[in-house]
Amino acid sequence: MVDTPLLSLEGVGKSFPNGTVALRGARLTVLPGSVHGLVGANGAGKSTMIKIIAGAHAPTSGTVRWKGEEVVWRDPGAARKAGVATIMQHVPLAPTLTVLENVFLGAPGPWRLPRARRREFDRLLRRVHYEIDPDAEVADLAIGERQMVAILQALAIGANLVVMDEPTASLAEGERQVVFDVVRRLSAQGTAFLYVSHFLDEVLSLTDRVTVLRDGTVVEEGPTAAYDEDRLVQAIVGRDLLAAERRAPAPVAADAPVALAVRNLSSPAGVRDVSFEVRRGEVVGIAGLLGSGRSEILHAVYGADSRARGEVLVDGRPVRRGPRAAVAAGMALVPEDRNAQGIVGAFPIWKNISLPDLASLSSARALPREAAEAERAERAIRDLGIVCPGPEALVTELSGGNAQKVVFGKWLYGGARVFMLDEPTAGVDVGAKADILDLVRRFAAEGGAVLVVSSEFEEILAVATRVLVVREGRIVAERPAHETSEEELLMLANGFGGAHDAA
Amino acid sequence: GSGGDGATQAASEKKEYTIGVSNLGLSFPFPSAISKGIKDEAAKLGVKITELDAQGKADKQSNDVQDLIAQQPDGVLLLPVDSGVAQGLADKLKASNIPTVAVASQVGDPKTRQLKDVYPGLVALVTQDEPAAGGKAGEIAAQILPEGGKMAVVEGAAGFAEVVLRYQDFPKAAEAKGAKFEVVARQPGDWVQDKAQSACQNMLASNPDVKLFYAESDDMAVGCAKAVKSANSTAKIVGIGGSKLGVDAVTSGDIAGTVCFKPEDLGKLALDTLYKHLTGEQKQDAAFVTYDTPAITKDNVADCTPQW
Amino acid sequence: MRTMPPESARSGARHKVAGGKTFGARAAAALRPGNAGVVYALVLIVAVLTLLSSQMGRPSYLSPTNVINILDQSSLVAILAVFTTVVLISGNFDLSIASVSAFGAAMALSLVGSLGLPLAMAVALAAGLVCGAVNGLIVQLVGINAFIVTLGTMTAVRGLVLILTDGRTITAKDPEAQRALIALQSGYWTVPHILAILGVAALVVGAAVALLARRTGGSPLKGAVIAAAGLVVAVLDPVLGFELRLSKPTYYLIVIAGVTWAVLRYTVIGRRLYAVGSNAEAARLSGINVNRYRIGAFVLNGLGSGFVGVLFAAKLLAINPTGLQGTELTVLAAAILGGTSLFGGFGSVLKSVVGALILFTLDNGFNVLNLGANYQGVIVGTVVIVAAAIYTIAGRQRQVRRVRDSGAAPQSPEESGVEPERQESLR
Amino acid sequence: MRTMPPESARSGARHKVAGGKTFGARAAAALRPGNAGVVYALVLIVAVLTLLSSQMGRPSYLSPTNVINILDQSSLVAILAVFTTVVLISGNFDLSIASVSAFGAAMALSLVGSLGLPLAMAVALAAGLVCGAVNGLIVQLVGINAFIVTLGTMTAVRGLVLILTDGRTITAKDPEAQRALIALQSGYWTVPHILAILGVAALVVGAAVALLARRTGGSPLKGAVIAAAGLVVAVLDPVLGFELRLSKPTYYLIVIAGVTWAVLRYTVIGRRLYAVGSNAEAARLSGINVNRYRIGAFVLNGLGSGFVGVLFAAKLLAINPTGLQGTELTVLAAAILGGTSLFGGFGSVLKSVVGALILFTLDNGFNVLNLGANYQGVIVGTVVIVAAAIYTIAGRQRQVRRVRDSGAAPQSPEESGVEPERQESLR
Ligand SMILES: Nc1ncnc2c1ncn2[C@@H]1O[C@H](COP(=O)(O)OP(=O)(O)OP(=O)(O)O)[C@@H](O)[C@H]1O
Ligand SMILES: Nc1ncnc2c1ncn2[C@@H]1O[C@H](COP(=O)(O)OP(=O)(O)OP(=O)(O)O)[C@@H](O)[C@H]1O
Ligand SMILES: [Mg+2]
Ligand SMILES: [Mg+2]
Repeated sequence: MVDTPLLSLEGVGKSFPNGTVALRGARLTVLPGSVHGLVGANGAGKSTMIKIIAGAHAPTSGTVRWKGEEVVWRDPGAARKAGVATIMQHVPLAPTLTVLENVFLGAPGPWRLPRARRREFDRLLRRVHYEIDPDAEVADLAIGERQMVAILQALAIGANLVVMDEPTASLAEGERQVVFDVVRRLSAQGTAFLYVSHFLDEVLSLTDRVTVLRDGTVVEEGPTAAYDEDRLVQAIVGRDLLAAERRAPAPVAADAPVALAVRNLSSPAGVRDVSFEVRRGEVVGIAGLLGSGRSEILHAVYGADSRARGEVLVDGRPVRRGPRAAVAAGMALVPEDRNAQGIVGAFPIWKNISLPDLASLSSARALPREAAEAERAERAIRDLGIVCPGPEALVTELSGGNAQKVVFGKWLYGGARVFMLDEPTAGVDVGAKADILDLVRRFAAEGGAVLVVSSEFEEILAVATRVLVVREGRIVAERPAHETSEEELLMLANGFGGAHDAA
Repeated sequence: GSGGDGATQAASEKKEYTIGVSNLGLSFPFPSAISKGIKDEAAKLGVKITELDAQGKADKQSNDVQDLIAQQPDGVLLLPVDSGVAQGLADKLKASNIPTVAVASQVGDPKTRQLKDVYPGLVALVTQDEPAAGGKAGEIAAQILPEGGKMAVVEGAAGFAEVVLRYQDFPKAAEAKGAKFEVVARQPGDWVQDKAQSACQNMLASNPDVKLFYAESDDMAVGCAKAVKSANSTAKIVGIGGSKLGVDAVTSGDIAGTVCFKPEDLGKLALDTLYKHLTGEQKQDAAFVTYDTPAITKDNVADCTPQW
Repeated sequence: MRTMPPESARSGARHKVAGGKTFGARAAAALRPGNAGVVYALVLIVAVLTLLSSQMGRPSYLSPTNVINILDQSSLVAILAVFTTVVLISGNFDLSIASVSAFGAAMALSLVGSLGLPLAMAVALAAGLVCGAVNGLIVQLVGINAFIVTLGTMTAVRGLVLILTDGRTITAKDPEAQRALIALQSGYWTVPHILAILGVAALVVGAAVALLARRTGGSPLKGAVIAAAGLVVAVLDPVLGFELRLSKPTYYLIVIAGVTWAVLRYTVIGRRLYAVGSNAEAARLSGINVNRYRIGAFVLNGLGSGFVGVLFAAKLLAINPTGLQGTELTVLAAAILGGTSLFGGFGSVLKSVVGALILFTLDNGFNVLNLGANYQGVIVGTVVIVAAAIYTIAGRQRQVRRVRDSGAAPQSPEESGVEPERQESLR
Repeated sequence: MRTMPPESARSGARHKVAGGKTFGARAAAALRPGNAGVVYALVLIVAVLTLLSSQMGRPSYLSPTNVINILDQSSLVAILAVFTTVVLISGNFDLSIASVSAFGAAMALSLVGSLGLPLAMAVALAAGLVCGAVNGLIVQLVGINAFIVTLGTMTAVRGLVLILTDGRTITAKDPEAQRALIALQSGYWTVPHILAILGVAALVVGAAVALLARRTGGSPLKGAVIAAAGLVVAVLDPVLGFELRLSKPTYYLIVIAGVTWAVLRYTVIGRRLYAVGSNAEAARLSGINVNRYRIGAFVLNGLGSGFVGVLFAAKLLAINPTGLQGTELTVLAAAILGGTSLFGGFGSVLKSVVGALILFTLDNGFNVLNLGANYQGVIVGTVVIVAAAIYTIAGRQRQVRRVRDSGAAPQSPEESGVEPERQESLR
């Protein structure tokens, strides 16, 4: 029995109505009780493969075998019933229902909320060492918390195979660890996992076997032990990557002009009396736990939160509140929830990219010059390596990481001087992540000021010159990047130590 | 007229007339019954009818008239949705030299134009005399409540000319017969039974001592009767219109009386008027043509065969 | 500021924490203006009308007769609003209800003489069901926008009514049939000693809850409170001696709204319906048959419209081709006043009933106060907007308060689930 | 089964740029059933009506008079549909247009005698503007659902009409005023030698396009084609000698729809409006003032409704308190038939105009065919649904076909790869 794979895909192909061919003769074998890694660049076809496994897409060709038998899932319910639980990349939850109800969304039984479910939920939380209000409405949760709800939902049904599509992309360290623990514990008990991630260290430490997808085909497959990070990167991007690793920049000269000054900023959304400055050429990282208020600080600075009070100056000039004024003053925001806040789904790539800077791409600032827009879009596609059929592709048809690059591309060419990046590399593949971090450094080198929020402390340390640690909406510590470590940042974010240097 | 065979033979010798009808709304029972009267008569006379339905919308009627003019009928029967709008339509028809008879509602602003002062250019206005019918309802009221008393009015939907016309002569007529009514409430029943039932229920709740309800249509009178019954009130109800519902209710004693309108006769009369004008049998110019609308109570209910 | 779901979308549940809020706290949450805004709006309107009517020397506005009247007058529209709320929750939209009701009424009236009431009623219900199924199948399986489909069926079914009635009023002529229809709808049922009944019911329920709680190791407090309240009410009965006297349609409404509410609130069908409306894709991925629930909602709405049509037929004993025209907008207004979202996934049938009550209370108030017809439109329109504004704004203040509350009590690391030892093991 | 944006979403621009599709390919794309479905539906309906009317021995359906009449009859509703489309694109909803139009008409009619037409018209437009602004401010700043707000203003403004008219018809009594009103709306303008005019216009535009393209280094082919077509048409004029004879409202419609289309299609305003409707939060964070665009759409709609109200006043020379009631549903039906999304971000004003033409073609067809009133409702309802179904399904098939066409041209990662040298040139 151990020899029959739990799940196997053979010669699976998938093409989309818009003409994209996402998978070509792909194969995959997941053994019972194993943790199987699936990696690949943005747009390689990972999510598409997972949707086929989950019964959400029908493959255009090829076969799927489940426990040795060929299956055709009629709908996702059929896959669930058979024992495949899937956490999709774009966390599909019902926003108007509570956490508890979302976790047991497909649960059978005649009653909506039996007491037993509540107890089951408590047991589940205890099992995974996580805490969340079961009666909170999902619409009110931050994106990371939603991700956790989706994970709980998949765990709750007690499946033979749990498929996770970038479960940790929007999680902070604490939650990430929760996920690792769960995967380890359950796989020890016999549950198999298919694990997609752009964090190669996760893949290396967590998985037994790994499959590498490139451009819709499987390029490599083997035991994880046979790989190290470099080999994996090589397999994913098909070339050697210049060290994306830590290259902590030196601190900026103290007399560099202040590009962004924030004074006594507070907002009802949870920002409490925040003051800081960012000099030209500086990359300031903001570290903190999930829900600590990092995103809220960026929104308050940007003026997107109209209830925020305080002073924001760019190049010494006060900025009126509101995103319009912020954009005019040269600020740019890459928000964390790209679907809800970053992209206009109905627009093709080129219209998305030109949106913030449309006036300057227009004759008389009123009539958009489509040729110039298209040119800019093509430039962004080249510069950022966006995988797409062309600038006319709708952003909703892009893979997650490529959509993120489009959001990034919106601000690249419009003369922004203060960049505020909220999880800019969430869901971005290793190659592109290195490119984006390079870009960030270059903004700074060319005299821009950058504020980066990231749940990956490693990433913050790799790119930032200085780190602000946020807790409960306050800046509780400040560290030059080259003098601190991930461990210290984590302690500070959790409220330990560093009492002597309150901001 | 002559027998069916004779008419067809006559038609083959004479010109076959095509007459356009712009009806205000064929899904409303009253105009629908007028339409039936017109069609029955047309079959007898051998006249071809092109009937358009304005669905109760003045703007659609304006389009319908445009379409009629494009088809160049020999004459038009116009059942106005709105008297004011109809003025412009009558002008257009006249400009196209199409003889036109207005049916059921007057043409021209009722505020400034008397009912019998027919809009120039029309062949005739064929209608019941609404104010006079209201007066007849007043007489019924005086007859059943000679000493008068408190009274409530259930009006039609706000904005219809009939709301004013059907009330206007009611008090005068009642007073002429010696009964003086004091109006303590006036609320819209929007011409429908249901809303009228609610309105009467509510007016009774605030004025339990109302003696008389005057409902501006039989449907509303019937609804009002239900409210009166369920509130155990002794109030009397007078309607207007002579519809099937109304006449049944008079027979059963639910409402005290109504005024008998005869839409089918009206339709027949209208077509005859136009036909005679066209054949030259009786040329008319801005004539006012009407028919008798008798007051109906339980005593003479047999005199009114409901036509709608 | 992240994209907020509509205010109304943030219902009661979210104030409870994992610890399990007490019964009292939950009740208090349900009574907050942000949650129960439509109820407060109704209370406000009634208060104003009561004041005005006493000032104008009219009989008491809140007299039993008048209250019974308002309930009676609003019951049919409120029943329609209940079913429409179900369709809205499922994420669709139905403009055809008034036409379908008129069709049902026309069917019932034209058949009751020959077939008798039960069969005629069955045919009317079947007609409603078919209309609902047609809506549902076209919307879900062909995938056309519900607005345009139900606008189409609204017109088409109205056309059927016209054909069936041939442009005239249909009445139930047969006296036997008339009597049957009247019995269905007209008159009042009186429940004597309503306090005693409610009290005893509460006592029983309370005892059951307490016993259950003890068995499952929970606190029996909640059950005890319910039982005690029941006892007090029951004891008061001989003193107060209330009796409940309501029209038959009011009872129909109570039963329909009660059952629908309970199904939505307590059964898995309810959860799935909300899920389907809230995020159809998420529901589908969880193995819920989205089409079945959405088509089911349409079918239920059609059936309900057919039933209301029969009640209308019984109430009026006649229907004309334009009967009930425009009622769909009143019904939708009631549901939306009740806080139901037009985007699906959110709404409460009970609040929709309250929304209907608001609209009919206004009409009733105008009649009682004898306000001129010319001014009613302006007042209704203004009141509708103000009522919606009141609880939109109330809801928003609640939110701001919530942030301040949580700000005052920051979480300690222990509470937030990351224990110090575990931290060591973090990468 | 992921929720697809309506077909119309995929209109215009996407086949153009970067890939450098040719002019012809673009035209072909615009003519696909999935994009131009509503146009095909109209053509089909006209074809059926023409066939039927010739078979029934009625006057030719496509006679110039009848075509001119249909255009005239639909023009006012089509103008309303244009502005409503703008509101729908912005992500809102307006039920109050018919009431506002009636209000504008009542204003114009009651003031034209004393103030003269220009001033009365200005007042009517201002009234419309205020109504639109009230809608917009309440919806955007208080944050109440647009459906309930505009249902409220629909009722309230209708109430104002009632007060203004005191429940009666208002007419323009003053003969001078009447003449002015008639001049505004009634009658036809004839444009002689329409082919010559169009041809010369195309020649000029084509030349300009070609010159511009050469200056920017593009291919002048497209301009040359346009210019050549213009030349051919102009040369044909003396032979064919068409003249364009349309009613004044038709010209108003052409100008309004044309200008609105051009603004939406070619200006920054249009682009931003679509962005606001499609994803308000993303638009806001991109520096677009969402409230300004959404309120602006309401204000424009109010203004447009006021203008149409004046045209109605001029057309009917009278307005009664219930005038135009229910027109809002016709207008919305036109817009949605034209493929405009109820959820914002998609829609084309030209297709909405075609949607209006479909509805009025049906009405006119019934009149010309003298079809019994009883059957019209059923037919209209069915046709509306079938029309919507035709192009929903056509759009779906087109998509499938495209896959087959292009499935064979996958991109390799090398092509799209990030080349190090290129990155240097960023910013
Ligand atoms: N619904 C869709 N319609 C059209 N094309 C699609 C659709 N979904 C995905 N694609 C395309 O299929 C390809 C593979 O996408 P997929 O989402 O599987 O990538 P991925 O490997 O998960 O990437 P990421 O790491 O960015 O999530 C991409 O080129 C994407 O643009
Ligand atoms: N729309 C909202 N309504 C209510 N509370 C909110 C809302 N958005 C965020 N919060 C709360 O505000 C706090 C700060 O959230 P924020 O998103 O700024 O955190 P963060 O540090 O950026 O975390 P994340 O990693 O999730 O982005 C959290 O407790 C969050 O739950
Ligand atoms: Mg993916
Ligand atoms: Mg965040």
